[in-house]
Amino acid sequence: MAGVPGSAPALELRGITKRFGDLVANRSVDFDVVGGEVHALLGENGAGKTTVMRIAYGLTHPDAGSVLVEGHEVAIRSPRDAIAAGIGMVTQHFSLVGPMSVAENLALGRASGLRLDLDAARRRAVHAAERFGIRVDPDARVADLSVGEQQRVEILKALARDCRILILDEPTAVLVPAEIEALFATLRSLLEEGLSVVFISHKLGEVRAISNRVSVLRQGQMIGTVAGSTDERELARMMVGRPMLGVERSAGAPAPSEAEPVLRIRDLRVDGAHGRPSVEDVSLGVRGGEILGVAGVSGNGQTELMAVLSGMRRPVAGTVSVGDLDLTGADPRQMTAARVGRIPEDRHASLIPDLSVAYNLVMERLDDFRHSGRIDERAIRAHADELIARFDIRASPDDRVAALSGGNIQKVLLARVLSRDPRVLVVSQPTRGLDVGATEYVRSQLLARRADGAAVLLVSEDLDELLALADRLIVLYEGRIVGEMSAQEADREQLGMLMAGRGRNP
Amino acid sequence: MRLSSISTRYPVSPWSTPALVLFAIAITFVITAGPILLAGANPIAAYAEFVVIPLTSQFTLLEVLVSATPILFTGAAVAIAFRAGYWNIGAEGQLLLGAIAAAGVGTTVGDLPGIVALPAMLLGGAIAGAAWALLPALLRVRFGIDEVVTTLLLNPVALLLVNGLLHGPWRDPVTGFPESPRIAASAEFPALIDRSRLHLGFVIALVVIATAWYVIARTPAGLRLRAAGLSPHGARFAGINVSRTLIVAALASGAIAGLAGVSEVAGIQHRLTSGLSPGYGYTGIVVATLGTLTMGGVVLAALFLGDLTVGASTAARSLGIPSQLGAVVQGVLLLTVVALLTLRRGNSSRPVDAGPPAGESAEHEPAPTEGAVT
Amino acid sequence: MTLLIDLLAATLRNATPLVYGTVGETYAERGGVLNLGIEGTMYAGAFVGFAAALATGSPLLGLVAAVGVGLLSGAVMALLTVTFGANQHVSGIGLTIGLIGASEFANRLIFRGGELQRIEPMPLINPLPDVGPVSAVFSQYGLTWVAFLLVVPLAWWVLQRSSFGLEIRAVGENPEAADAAGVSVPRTRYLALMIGGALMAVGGAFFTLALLGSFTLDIIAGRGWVCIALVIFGRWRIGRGVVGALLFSLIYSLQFRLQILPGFGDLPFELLLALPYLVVIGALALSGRNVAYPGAYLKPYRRS
Amino acid sequence: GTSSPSDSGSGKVKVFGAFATQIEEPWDGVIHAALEAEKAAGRIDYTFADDIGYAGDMERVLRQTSEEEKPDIIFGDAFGNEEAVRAVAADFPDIAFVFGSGGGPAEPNFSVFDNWIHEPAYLAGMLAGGITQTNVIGVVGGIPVPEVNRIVNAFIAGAQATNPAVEVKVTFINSWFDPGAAKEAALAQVGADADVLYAERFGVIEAAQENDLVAIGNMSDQKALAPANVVTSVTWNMGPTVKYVIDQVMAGSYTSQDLKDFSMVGKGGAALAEINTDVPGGLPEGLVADVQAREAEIKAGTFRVDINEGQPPGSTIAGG
Ligand SMILES: Nc1ncnc2c1ncn2[C@@H]1O[C@H](COP(=O)(O)OP(=O)(O)OP(=O)(O)O)[C@@H](O)[C@H]1O
Ligand SMILES: Nc1ncnc2c1ncn2[C@@H]1O[C@H](COP(=O)(O)OP(=O)(O)OP(=O)(O)O)[C@@H](O)[C@H]1O
Ligand SMILES: [Mg+2]
Ligand SMILES: [Mg+2]
Repeated sequence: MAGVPGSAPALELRGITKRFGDLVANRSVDFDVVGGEVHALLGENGAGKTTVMRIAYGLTHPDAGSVLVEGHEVAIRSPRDAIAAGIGMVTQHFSLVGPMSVAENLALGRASGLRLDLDAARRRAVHAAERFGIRVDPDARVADLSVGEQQRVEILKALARDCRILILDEPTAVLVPAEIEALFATLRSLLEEGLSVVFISHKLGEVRAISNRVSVLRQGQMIGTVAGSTDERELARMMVGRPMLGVERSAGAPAPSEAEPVLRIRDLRVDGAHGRPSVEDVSLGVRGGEILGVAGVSGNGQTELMAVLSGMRRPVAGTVSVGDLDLTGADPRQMTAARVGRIPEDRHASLIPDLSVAYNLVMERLDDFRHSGRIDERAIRAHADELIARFDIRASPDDRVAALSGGNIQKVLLARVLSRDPRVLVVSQPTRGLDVGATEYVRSQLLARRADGAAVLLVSEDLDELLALADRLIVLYEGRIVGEMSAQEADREQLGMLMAGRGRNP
Repeated sequence: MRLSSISTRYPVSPWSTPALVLFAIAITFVITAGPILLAGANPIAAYAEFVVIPLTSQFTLLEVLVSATPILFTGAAVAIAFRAGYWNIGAEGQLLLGAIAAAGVGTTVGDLPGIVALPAMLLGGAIAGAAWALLPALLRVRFGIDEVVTTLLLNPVALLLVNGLLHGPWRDPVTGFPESPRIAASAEFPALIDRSRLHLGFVIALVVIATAWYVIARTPAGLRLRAAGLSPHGARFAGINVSRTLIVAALASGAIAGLAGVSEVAGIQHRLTSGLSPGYGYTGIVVATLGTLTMGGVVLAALFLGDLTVGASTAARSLGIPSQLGAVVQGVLLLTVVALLTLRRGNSSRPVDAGPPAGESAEHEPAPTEGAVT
Repeated sequence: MTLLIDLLAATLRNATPLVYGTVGETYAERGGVLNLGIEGTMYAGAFVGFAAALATGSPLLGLVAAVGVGLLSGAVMALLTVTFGANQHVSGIGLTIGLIGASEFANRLIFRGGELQRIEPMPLINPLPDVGPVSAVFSQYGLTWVAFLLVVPLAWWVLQRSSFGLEIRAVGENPEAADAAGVSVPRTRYLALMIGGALMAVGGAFFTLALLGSFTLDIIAGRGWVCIALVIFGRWRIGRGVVGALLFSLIYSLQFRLQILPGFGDLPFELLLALPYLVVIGALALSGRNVAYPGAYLKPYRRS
Repeated sequence: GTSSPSDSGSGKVKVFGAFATQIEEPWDGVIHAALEAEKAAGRIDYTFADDIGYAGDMERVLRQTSEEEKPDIIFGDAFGNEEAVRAVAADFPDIAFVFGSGGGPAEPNFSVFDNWIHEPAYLAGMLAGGITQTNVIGVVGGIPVPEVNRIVNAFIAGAQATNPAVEVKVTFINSWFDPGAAKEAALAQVGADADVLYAERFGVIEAAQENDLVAIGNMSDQKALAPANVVTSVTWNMGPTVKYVIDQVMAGSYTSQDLKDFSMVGKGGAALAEINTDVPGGLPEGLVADVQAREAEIKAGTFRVDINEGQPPGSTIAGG
């Protein structure tokens, strides 16, 4: 254990309780982190990790409990107080102002006098970037940056404030391995200077790699604190209360390579911001019974590729077809009609969060639930009951989707898509932010579709996921396919190089 | 375990809407007592005049319904558009266009019987109102241009159109006053009750509202409209043609606002006048919001504002309070109600998304670049 | 030539209240709040400014009073939309109804419907040296000079170049982010709305204190709504909003002059009158899509 | 139909005012002022409702008042509410309805009046024609309705009588208020060389003052607004009308009639306000005498000012 024995922890939370209505998000949670250590916080989706740390940072107000910094109780009414107390936080959802430059984002809230010295802010950004080894362009508009770059800006923003306690809420969710390594390297050097880090993640490997101690939350309650070196199975058991199973593609039975692809994309080109193409010259085919994995750092054209395949965006050039059907420029309705199932990365935005689970489940096919001109409520309900049971959605048909946890929202989307028995499945980041149990479930469903003969295109930034599920992999870099390989022969290092734009597959 | 907590995730506050409205009325009375005292009147008596007295005689009760009639239409019109996420601030102009059409049809139908004249007028008014709503709707879905501005700016243009007609071709040849000639007798809405001003328009308004309720709550089209309003992106993703839904909602909204114009011309004025609407279109926004965008709420809110309208003029007259107090009370009441309505959902951190119109509805627009993290 | 000079002078003069209103509304909206209370705020500014000037004999004190009522109006709007998180459309319309009603109510109580009262209005001033007939363009009210030489550059500087302006823009774009960065979202929005309200009220007071020296009913006559349009026309940029105000004012001023030219009298001038509105709509249509709204436009913000 | 004040107990006539606009609007303001004067004189009990508007509320207010308050007389303006007012009047024959109206009286109880101030407008026109040095005069009016048109036409006729070469530019601002627009319309006329301005609406005198020109007020004596610039005003006085009707009702001899004459110069219902010779540029020799001579002729009935209710020539509609 790091830190000076006997001295007070850098940050200590005592008896934090937080209720949302009758839901107890945190139940008398105690937590502390000492100088120079990384203390990881683990837990399933909805366990209360984010909530407790938002309380420490003043973004949420607790119903009970206190926050101590260096042993002294401090009143944290707002992030301003937290910042003054030396606490910095990188929130799970970005807290950046999109239309503003990186420098402006860094200057925000650091007012000293009325004048805004943007040059100084720019210099500070460059200086901080050098000091922490995080490369960013201070004049870039945040909205134009990739998600990974935005994450770097977030971290820089917290570090540039010279905080002594840094809370990182799932900071690696959008980073590639190399970036994660860089982040860890930065953290390690800062730890030596006495920084304390609270690290929230679902990725057990990372947690073990960086943490001195690990605490586990389950349903708002602190289950226990163990050493950072604790075995992954043990950590998982603490989180879910049961041992974890591995879901993997059964190595056998890949689709016959001579079969005709079901989903075929030729010379696809999609325009991005600033008129330069986001996707260029992309051609690929996915056969029935095959999972084609798309690897790449976010912001390299995956979003646009998904948008085209979802029918949300029209390509500038190229063709998309399923079987004999030309789907170039098809809209969502035509895609669905062609039995293309779509599960995009932004699941909140792809549902109607303020409508019920039951309605969301039939939203793509309302006309099938029409009875003499009106909505057939009874049929919709029966349909919902059936899917809720079949896909293990923890909700009732009348719940608003907005009130569900991330994993259950993903299951709603999954149920809506899979219940229609799609012939092609396009999926992006299907398990991002999900807990172990939900991740397992989603992956097994994808494999089941593969077994049923569907053509699956799987976009993911999680290499483990791609290697576990895909039969074949392609790598996208700056909108182009820079590598293709079968999953068996893929090796991480080579993939990492390709994703970073180094080396081209012959 | 988690299931049980999910279904009651949103804390239900002890404040029901009626309790809040009553509380708002009480606060309004406290705030406006000062001005009433300044005007030398007794606040309690004034409030009785405002709210209670109109409900105590058959004559005033019917007048409350008369006052409610136009804002039943415009309230419903605005509510439908808002439900679809289309911020139609142009009900005023659409109403005027409906009135123009009603006068146009009503003065030309001549000897045709009412059974022909009335439907022709209603149809004409609805089409005219919808036509006036079309341009902003097209600009919105084609170019992503904010309909708040375009619909708002078309209101004065519609009034100028009315004035142009009344100062030009439609000026009453008999009086020379800028009013159109009278519409044919067969084109007038009959009174519902003898010797009262309550006319057919009131019933039509209720029928329109009942229909709107049915469509929104019970039909696939209504569900699509709601979905488009709640989450345009999610709706489009599910294959709903959001642009078309918006245009249809805008046209329906315009048509209903147009009917308000027909109702005023055929039921009250019997001619086109430039003063026939003292801002019914804007009041429609108030009605729709007080009614929380539901059709039942619209009915209640319109009746309540009708009550206040009748009450304000009674109070001004019998207590000698300046008539502008009515506006003060309406304004303050509106503000206290919207403020207190926010208490209904406890302190939920995810308020109803009243996001900007912008281009989300446009086909094939770029996906958002931020916030992709879960 | 004289027509042109006269027209330019009129354009600056008639743009003045629009400039105050547009800049004020820009502040509110950049902070994330659509303030439809502008029409009422301008009206109240006109009335209170006049009443105070009449009572004290000083238009300057009238102006101070107008600023006061504008600050108050902005604070009420903030109370509703920031503290309570109430619907912004309705709050604004309610504020407008209430403020116009209250102004007219007070007008009745104070003046009892008697003869129109008048104050000595602020004079026209021309600080520039006389350069012949063109000088007439620069013979303007002090409030016009202040608007173009002080308020517009200062408002632009504060919004784009000061840390306070950065905070306003941040709370209007992404209040979560601003909050997490230690910016008080409510405080910033209150200030933006109050500054905006003060400017709107000055725009209204321009009519009573400078242009007319008297208060009459309906004195704002919808110009607040025009400002709402101009803000969006200007895409929430102060400079572009001011250009919009000048353009609108140019057409507005032009039509008065065109129609008294011989031969124009028989045209249906409603058409010409509708022109400023149609031009704004047309310009919006031409400027095409991608109107970038402030990210948090119309959205209340509350921590959990 | 007749009514007598006996039932009101106090011996005073019970009068109600029903105004479509607020009483701050000059037209209704004149009626209200006359009734206030009678009230101050102790002859009537007077209450009123204003800002009733044109959207149908007039009928309710009148019915409700007639039913509940049972006034002896209701004064008001019927413009824009003509049908409703007449319908109510027909249902309450015992109440004297005396309304500003473009139509005729109706048996038994509906009397009409109007602001027949074309005569002083003619006289003001004579003054303006004589004063102008540029031979351009400006008139800014509200809305070209018959009431306004005939005033403006008479003004033009007067101007032409003293100055055959005069050009009169007429702008209507298309609103009863909006003094900002009225002033801008006047400034545009000044820009087109007008040096005398007739202010049918508020906002015009201010333009004259700012440019050191001559202005003519309307409706009431508006000299106080700009003492150095207002040469005179075309005034309307409802006193004679109101007094006549009250006397009739008191005497129990009220009948419906057109009260037009009581709003004309002959009976003191219209007048040219005192002429202010101390205006910029002064007045030409003999002009005042000419005007006063014509005024005497009008009073004596030997000169008739033509009534022309068509939209004035060369006029335009403008404003905000
Ligand atoms: N603002 C809120 N209102 C109501 N309930 C909330 C709110 N924020 C969080 N919750 C609930 O509190 C519980 C804890 O949520 P929290 O976000 O802290 O979980 P988490 O452990 O961070 O999950 P994840 O791994 O998905 O990020 C969840 O059940 C969530 O639904
Ligand atoms: N106002 C609210 N009322 C109820 N539950 C809420 C509220 N706000 C958030 N939640 C719940 O809190 C949890 C955490 O919210 P958050 O916005 O972080 O989404 P999330 O669960 O992390 O979603 P995702 O998995 O997509 O990242 C979710 O389960 C969400 O449904
Ligand atoms: Mg979390
Ligand atoms: Mg999450």
